[in-house]
Amino acid sequence: MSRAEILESADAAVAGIEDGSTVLVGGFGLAGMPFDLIDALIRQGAKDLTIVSNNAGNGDVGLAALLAAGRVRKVLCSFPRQADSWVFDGLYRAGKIELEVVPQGNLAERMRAAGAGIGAFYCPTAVGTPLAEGKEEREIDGRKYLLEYPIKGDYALIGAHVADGLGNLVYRKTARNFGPVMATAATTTIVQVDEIVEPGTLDPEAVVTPSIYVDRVVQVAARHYTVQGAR
Amino acid sequence: MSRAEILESADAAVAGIEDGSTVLVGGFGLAGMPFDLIDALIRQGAKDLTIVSNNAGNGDVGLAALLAAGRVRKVLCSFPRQADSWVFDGLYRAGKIELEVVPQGNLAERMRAAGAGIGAFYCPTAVGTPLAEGKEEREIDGRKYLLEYPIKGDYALIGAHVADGLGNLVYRKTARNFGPVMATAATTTIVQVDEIVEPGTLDPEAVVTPSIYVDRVVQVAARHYTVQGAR
Amino acid sequence: MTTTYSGAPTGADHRLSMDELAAVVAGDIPAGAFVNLGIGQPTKIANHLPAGSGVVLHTENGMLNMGPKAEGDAVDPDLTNAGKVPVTELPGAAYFHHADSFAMMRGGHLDVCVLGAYQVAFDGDLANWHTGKPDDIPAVGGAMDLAIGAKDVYVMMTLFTRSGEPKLVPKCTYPLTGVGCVSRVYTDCGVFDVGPDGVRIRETYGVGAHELAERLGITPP
Amino acid sequence: MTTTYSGAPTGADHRLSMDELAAVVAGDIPAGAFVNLGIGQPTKIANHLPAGSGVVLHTENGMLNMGPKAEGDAVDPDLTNAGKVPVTELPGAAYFHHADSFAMMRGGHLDVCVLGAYQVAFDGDLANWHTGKPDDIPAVGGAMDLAIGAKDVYVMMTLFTRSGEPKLVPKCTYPLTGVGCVSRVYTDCGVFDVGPDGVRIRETYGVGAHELAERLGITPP
Repeated sequence: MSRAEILESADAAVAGIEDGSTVLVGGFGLAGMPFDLIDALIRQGAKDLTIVSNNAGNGDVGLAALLAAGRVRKVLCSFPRQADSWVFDGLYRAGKIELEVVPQGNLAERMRAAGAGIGAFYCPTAVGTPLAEGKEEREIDGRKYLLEYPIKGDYALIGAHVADGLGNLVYRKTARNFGPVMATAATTTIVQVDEIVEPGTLDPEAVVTPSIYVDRVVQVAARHYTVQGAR
Repeated sequence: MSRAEILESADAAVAGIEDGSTVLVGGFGLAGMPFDLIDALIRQGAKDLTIVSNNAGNGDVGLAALLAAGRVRKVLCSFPRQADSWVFDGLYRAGKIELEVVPQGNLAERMRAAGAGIGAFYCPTAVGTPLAEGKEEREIDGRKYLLEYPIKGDYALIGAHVADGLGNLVYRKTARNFGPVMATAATTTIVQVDEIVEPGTLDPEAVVTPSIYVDRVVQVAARHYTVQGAR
Repeated sequence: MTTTYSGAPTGADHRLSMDELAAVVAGDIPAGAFVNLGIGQPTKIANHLPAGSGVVLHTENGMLNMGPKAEGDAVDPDLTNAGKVPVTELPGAAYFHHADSFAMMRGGHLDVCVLGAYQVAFDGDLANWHTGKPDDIPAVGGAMDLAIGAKDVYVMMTLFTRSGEPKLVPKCTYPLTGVGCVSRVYTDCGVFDVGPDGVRIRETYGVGAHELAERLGITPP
Repeated sequence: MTTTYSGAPTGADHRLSMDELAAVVAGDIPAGAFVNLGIGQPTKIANHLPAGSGVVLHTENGMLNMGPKAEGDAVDPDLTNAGKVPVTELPGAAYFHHADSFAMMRGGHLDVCVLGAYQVAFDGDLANWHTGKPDDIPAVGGAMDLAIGAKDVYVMMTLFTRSGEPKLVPKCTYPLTGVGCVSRVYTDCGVFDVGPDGVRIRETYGVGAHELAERLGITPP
């Protein structure tokens, strides 16, 4: 509720995240990954976290660093295994982290359901596969569906391009990815942006995440990261 | 499939709509109402139609004129009864038209489900009310929900502001309303716009309806209508 | 169901006009809240929000940061509120489609929604969409979505019908809009909390709490 | 299940390279189609789409009208394909979030999706996400969503593993990605229709239809 807070630092933005929280983390590979917020979360120290994100960390930075710091109990993601996911791989093989694999579209739709007040929905993805195990199946109009439940976060950490002073957000290109749905699905949504502008500057027709979904905003320095090896 | 057709007239745009079709008609009151397409549909002559729209016609124009011409068998809408809905009122009281009242948000979400390949969803709206009759109820996490099914259209007739040559659409202000969801929920989506521009003219970050959802586009003359009495 | 009342304070020495009541409701809306004001009397609340309150108005036809009613040249047929009245936009506005707008509501993101009503029950049941008369054409619009959507659903209405029947009742006789969804009822004669613990008089206008309780059939605890 | 083969034409006198095969697939994609090309070999198909085909590429991380791989200064870390490779945008592009992107796919709006595979069954079952080995970390990404999403799901793969085992099989032994979802299989040795009516050889490359049928265990009707 109420207008987003504009904070001076990423550390201030992640203050108060409790041990045991479920944290939705934006980004697809590196695009849209909220690196500054994750680094601040590592400094902040919250542990026993459940992380919901498309991947389970790349290289030794961002989510991978959070995992390496031993703060994560469980990961829900679509694609943990990548060429550079050695941190996750090691923890998983050592039995030190739980994994729930969720098809990418279900990950997005389940968070959308959480944000939209939908109790559950019938989805055709994964019918007849190992990921259907334990799920209720129902035939509707001759097609089979699985019942999928919402994924709600206590916090969302997302990266956007520009915020206005009220918290309205726009993104850049495919860095938009999970940000808009995660913003709707978390109790507290924390956003790092490249720039903060005055209300009235963003085109109201082009706002992607309306301010109602945004609780805390911090402007961070331009992102510098390499793209190589991000598979 | 394939790039949207740009047509020379509203009559060409509505060609081929079959008797008995389900037609989703955009607009909320007059804002976003595709008047030229509806007028063309009246000339085209398709009958025995099921119309899905928020209202059931205002005054003697647009949807009201289609109803008055005796082309509509059934209306699914949220709010048929208005100060100026005399055409619908007369037909309904004479038993000449069927009505299914659907809460406004369910109307939108059921069409979204149709477009998104969701088989059905559990929705908290209308639990414990007369509109819950005949619907499956389920308690999830301590809250009651009703099972709602998709509403799919054979055709959608919508009004947008600008299209590019591929069929990407932007809207104007609250005239956006049902257009974007209806475009996803119909087999054939027919759009009237104020202007058609070259591909590459619209900002890719601000496209509201991507071209994949658009089949036919026609540019129409500036809309002239009064706002008074639109309740 | 428990119904309670106490010697609630008298907030005014006269029944409030709808404009005065709108000011009372406006005073109870927290600064910075996201609010949907239903069609009819509740729209008046916007006129009484203090400058700088930062309250953001939502209209379910697809907009946040809606401004006041449009006048003269500012009238734009593409920009209306849910009552189809031309309105304006404020800096920081955002437009979205109907599915997104109702997802916002159904998902519990609005802080307050203020609705009119035919009847409210002591336990928070709401009836505001249909008289139930056989010749009445049913029309629900966004009423049921609004009723279950916001964190707090307030009702603003006259406490009695023109013929003197109470509209705050032990149990609704009109068809329901939502079950147990209302938390507070603002009326010309007083303000009430309603919900699972029953009804409580918060404040009265131009009438004593005991007299009001008696007229409504609210029994002491 | 019926499995059929006929004297399918020999389309080339040699096994096709993956680039040659990409050209074959590209030739079968209708002008103006909306297409998703899976990670790996299928991305090569984009290089063989004829100029002016009007084919629009979808990438499930949130874009329509994706252009070729970005080189040099055009590389933008905020603009990648589903394989996280930097790409470009074409005129008429549109960006959208993940829920909208997968709604587009799941809702059946894409015309064609081309995927790689470990195995495809004669009835169209697909296995392409998990080897099922106990020490393998499962990772599905968008594979299952893609498998059930497009109007036509094509597979592009080598017909045999390095050790010579067929990958087009009577029944998948690897964990499934989707049931009965594939309609056509493009391989270096030939093209096949698969589905509820069983498998049919459309064309062969560098091998006769009878020999191919025998190696795959496709019995004459």
